[in-house]
Amino acid sequence: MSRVVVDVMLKPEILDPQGKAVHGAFDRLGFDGVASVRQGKRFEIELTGDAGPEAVAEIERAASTLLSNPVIEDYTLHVETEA
Amino acid sequence: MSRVVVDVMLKPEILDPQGKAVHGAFDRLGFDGVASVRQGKRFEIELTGDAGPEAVAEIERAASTLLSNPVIEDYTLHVETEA
Amino acid sequence: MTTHRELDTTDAAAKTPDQAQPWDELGLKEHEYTRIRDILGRRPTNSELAMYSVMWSEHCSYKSSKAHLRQFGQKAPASDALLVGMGENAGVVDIGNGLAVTFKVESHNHPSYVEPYQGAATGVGGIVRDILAMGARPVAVMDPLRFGPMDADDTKRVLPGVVAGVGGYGNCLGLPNIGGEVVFDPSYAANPLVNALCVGVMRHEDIHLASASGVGNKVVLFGARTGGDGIGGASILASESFDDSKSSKRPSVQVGDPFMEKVLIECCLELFERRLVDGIQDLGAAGISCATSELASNGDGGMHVDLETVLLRDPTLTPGEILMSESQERMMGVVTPENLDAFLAVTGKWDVETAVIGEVTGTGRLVIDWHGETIVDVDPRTVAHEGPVYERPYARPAWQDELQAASPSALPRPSTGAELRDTLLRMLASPNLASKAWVTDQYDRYVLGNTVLAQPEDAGVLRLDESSGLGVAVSTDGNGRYTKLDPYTGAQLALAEAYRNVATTGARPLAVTDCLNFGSPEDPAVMWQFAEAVRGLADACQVLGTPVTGGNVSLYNQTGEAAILPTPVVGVLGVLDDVGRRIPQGFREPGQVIYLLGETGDEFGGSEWAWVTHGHLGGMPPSVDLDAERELAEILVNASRDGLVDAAHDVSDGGVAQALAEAVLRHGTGARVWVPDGVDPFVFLFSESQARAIVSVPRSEEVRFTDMCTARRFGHQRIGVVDDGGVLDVQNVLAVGVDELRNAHESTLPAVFDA
Amino acid sequence: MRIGVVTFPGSLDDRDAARAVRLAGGDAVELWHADADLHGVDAVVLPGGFSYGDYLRAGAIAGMAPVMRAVVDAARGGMPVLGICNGFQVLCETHLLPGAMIRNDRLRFVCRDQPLRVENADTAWTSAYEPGERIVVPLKNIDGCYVADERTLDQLEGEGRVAFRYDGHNPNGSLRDIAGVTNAAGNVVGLMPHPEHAVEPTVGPGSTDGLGFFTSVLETIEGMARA
Ligand SMILES: Nc1ncnc2c1ncn2[C@@H]1O[C@H](COP(=O)(O)OP(=O)(O)O)[C@@H](O)[C@H]1O
Ligand SMILES: [Mg+2]
Repeated sequence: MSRVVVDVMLKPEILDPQGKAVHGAFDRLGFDGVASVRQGKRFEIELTGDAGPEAVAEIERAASTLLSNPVIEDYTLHVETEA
Repeated sequence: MSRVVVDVMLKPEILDPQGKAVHGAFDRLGFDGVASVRQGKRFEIELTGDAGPEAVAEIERAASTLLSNPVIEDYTLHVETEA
Repeated sequence: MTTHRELDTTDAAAKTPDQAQPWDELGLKEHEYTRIRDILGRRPTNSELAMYSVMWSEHCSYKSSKAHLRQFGQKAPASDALLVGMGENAGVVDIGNGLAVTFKVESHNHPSYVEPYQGAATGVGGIVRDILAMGARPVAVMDPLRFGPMDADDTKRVLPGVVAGVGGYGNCLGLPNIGGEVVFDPSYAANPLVNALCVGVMRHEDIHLASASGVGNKVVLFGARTGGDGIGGASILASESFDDSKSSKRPSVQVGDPFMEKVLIECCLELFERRLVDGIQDLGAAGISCATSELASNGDGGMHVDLETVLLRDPTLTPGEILMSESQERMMGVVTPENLDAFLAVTGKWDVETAVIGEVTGTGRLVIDWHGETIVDVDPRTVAHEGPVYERPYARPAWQDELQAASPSALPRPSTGAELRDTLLRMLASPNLASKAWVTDQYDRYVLGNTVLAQPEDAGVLRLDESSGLGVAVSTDGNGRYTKLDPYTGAQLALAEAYRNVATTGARPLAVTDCLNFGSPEDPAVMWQFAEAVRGLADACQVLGTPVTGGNVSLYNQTGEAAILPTPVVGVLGVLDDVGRRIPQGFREPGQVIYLLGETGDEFGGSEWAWVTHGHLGGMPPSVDLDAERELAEILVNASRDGLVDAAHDVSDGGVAQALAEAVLRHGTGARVWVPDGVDPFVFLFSESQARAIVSVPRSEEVRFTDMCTARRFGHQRIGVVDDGGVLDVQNVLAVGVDELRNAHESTLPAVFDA
Repeated sequence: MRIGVVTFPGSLDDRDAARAVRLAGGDAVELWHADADLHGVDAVVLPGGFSYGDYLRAGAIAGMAPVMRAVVDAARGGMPVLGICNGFQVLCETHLLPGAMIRNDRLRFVCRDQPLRVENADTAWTSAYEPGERIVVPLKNIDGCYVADERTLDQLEGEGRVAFRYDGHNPNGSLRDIAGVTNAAGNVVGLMPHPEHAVEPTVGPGSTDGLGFFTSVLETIEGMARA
């Protein structure tokens, strides 16, 4: 078993109402010192086998079509190694 | 400016309909080899100043009260260093 | 290569008359560019060029359609209900008790194809702001939709996204969705139609208009901050720097924030109530360019704007981009200096960011400065109202005769009971006639607590006054197949159906809005369809006494040479003095008598039957009889007022069979029906003759009801009885149990979209 | 009797809740999220909607509003509080009620006329019903799947604190078909469906099954005043 993590964030130029709302909540709680907040998605994908090159390529393909919407989102992918 | 990232995931014992749906979509696309998928949230928090211990402690407090709901979610936090 | 340019000011423009400008990339024709130079007496600055190019685009200037749309005004029937007519953000109709209603339908077709969720969401957001800008509280939305074939892969991408977007935005805004359409046809593949309608209500004295008057009054921009949204193509044109890497970062997709819009609505309503705003305009296409030029040209003076005071989400935006940005959830207001503090207190209460960006002047010019240097100095009328008007050539296409000659009369028809039964079930399950609950269950139809009828009823009905029960009914319809066969008739049929749907609930039809979705106006055949449809609609509105109060045109819906079916979507609004008297569509009471109102002919051109069973489209659409529509409406309205009928359902696509099945399914009752003597069962069940409805009449009212029909010489046939047997039984022809009907009707969309 | 209805930015069904209060015979009092004062009300309704757009988590940001500090204190002191839909989510976020709501199992918004079974007719908001009574009220949400850990669920069942269950079709995947719960004292009740939309015969689904919530609380308050 191994784990691939895909992080999906809105492209920087796209409005992120959620991040904006969270930023507002920080302010209301009196946490200052925050310049901006962006909220995205995190997918933790457990593979039945090893995260070999083919498996990663498959996940990569899914990340760019299924997990993210390339019109408004970017993704990054990494293989998680046991701590 | 520095960045703190907070990842929030549903606790393992809580069902995750979104992760389940993604898993199902993997299957339909013919990506086998996926054992499970969990979907969570990723917050990218830009600080106006340094990610010093106090700032991080503040974010940590927010992560455990605001950004996650301890009834159903766990979080992890890390300071991102420039690549 | 990066070439940063100096800020292009009016001074610079005067000094460099020969500087090349990318007018063609901006979509302008050479003669249009020349005209801009003539108007200004110099070359435009880059900002001015961007502004003219967007405001003179088809989308904003209606340059291809204007010449035809004038008929809506010229032929408008006299109506004392119309308080504000065409030309404003939306028309306003008097419904009595000091209340007025405003409603309008608009398209967001192309953006919804590119990004279905956000495209549809921002489509809803945009039309809601139009209604809000009239001074009204938005109270409901509707969404007429068209998609490619139901099971096409691309439809499986587009439809769920569009539906989630309409719902995601409208639900979060707290506006009930009270109706719409879902139609599938191959011509809409790659060209889905996402139209959105909003209804608003206000007191007469609250009507606001988009004009900036009163020298010294402040111009304020409030709501969301301005970002790079929707600049897209225009960014090349609008940008001061032709830096590829940068302009590629300007998203052509706009992202909506319904929460911001909800807050903006409540904030605006409080501003209206406290009389703190004089003129108001929403920001839609062409953003600040459009809002400033329209407000200024509708006012009595000019306007000066300091563009650097606009609050930005992205500090790297250039002045040209700020002018063009289509960031959502923004409004522009004109406020007297005395009211400014109170105005800011209200926006502050709602956490709505506000900037004073300029003021009304007496110069008659729209002047926009950037850090003290003038980048725009124009007569606002030349931007907003005096764009080009084209008399585009149009011609009846050569293939039209052939299409009309391909009559469906030669198609094999079902004749035995088993064949007819099979046909009924097959049609009930076909994509266009199947239940749309998969879609509508994703929409909140109850919020605001005034929804009297919503899907799957013939029209959405809203209560607007709790004490008197005064309310309105709205329906949208449009049949692209009919319109393709005969555009003049097709547009009239769209109106007739919406009008009939409204009357079926017991409401008196009052006014019309329309969204005209067509292919490229540069194709003379398409332009002919458009011209014919407008002529048909204007003529029919005259006969029915329902003026067009506003609407929208969407052209260039085509892929290569292939245009969509010409699709005029017509919305009709009617009034009910007491919503307690509304007539729902479902049979409820066993023992009531079923009447078919109107005349049934052998009419199958463009019918659902020909399409579903033979994939056939040809012949002539059903004939229109507007006098009969009017008579039928009066009968239904009187029947509602006098409590003569308990249920009514209009007969349209799929004919009497479909109408009966839907009326039985609503409450799972049953009906025993007989085919009138001398009528062919197939024609009785499936013909799409117009000006018809089925009603269920309590026995105690039967005589009064038939007397009324007789007195009006309107065809009425007793065709059956409601029962609770759980079967739709067309005697000696076919019988189907409610469960089987329901299964056929309700499984189709889930089978495709839940797979 | 004065029933407060809180408006948060993004509340949608606040006017509807106030109408239901009036139809039941109470006085509806508007409460503003930024005002920590409850203005002497006898009970509070947290209405449905998408407070703060439901961004972050449904009800999370509203849970931090100044008015909620006052509501939490008053609820602990026994004041009747009803959370409808988004209001239920706020009650869970502020831990007045156990559990949490996540995305519906089908991941879509769902609007339907929903049959419910009243499991506990002894709360401040349900005394007008019979135990086991079946009522139909609208349901409309996207984050309506009720979850809690097994121990909490067992405890809720054991203590009779499941106030409502979905009858027949479970529309959102809620564990054990739970549609609403109550606190141990029975003064704080939350549910996903919308009783305030089923109070008049001509609007909404046409049932008046939801009116009992509001008549119940008026009776409860009267009883508290007599006591
Ligand atoms: N996209 C939609 N949004 C909301 N309501 C819809 C939508 N599509 C269809 N409906 C509703 O479903 C019902 C049936 O639609 P339809 O068969 O097209 O009605 P009709 O034939 O009477 O125009 C109507 O109440 C209609 O308003
Ligand atoms: Mg109809």
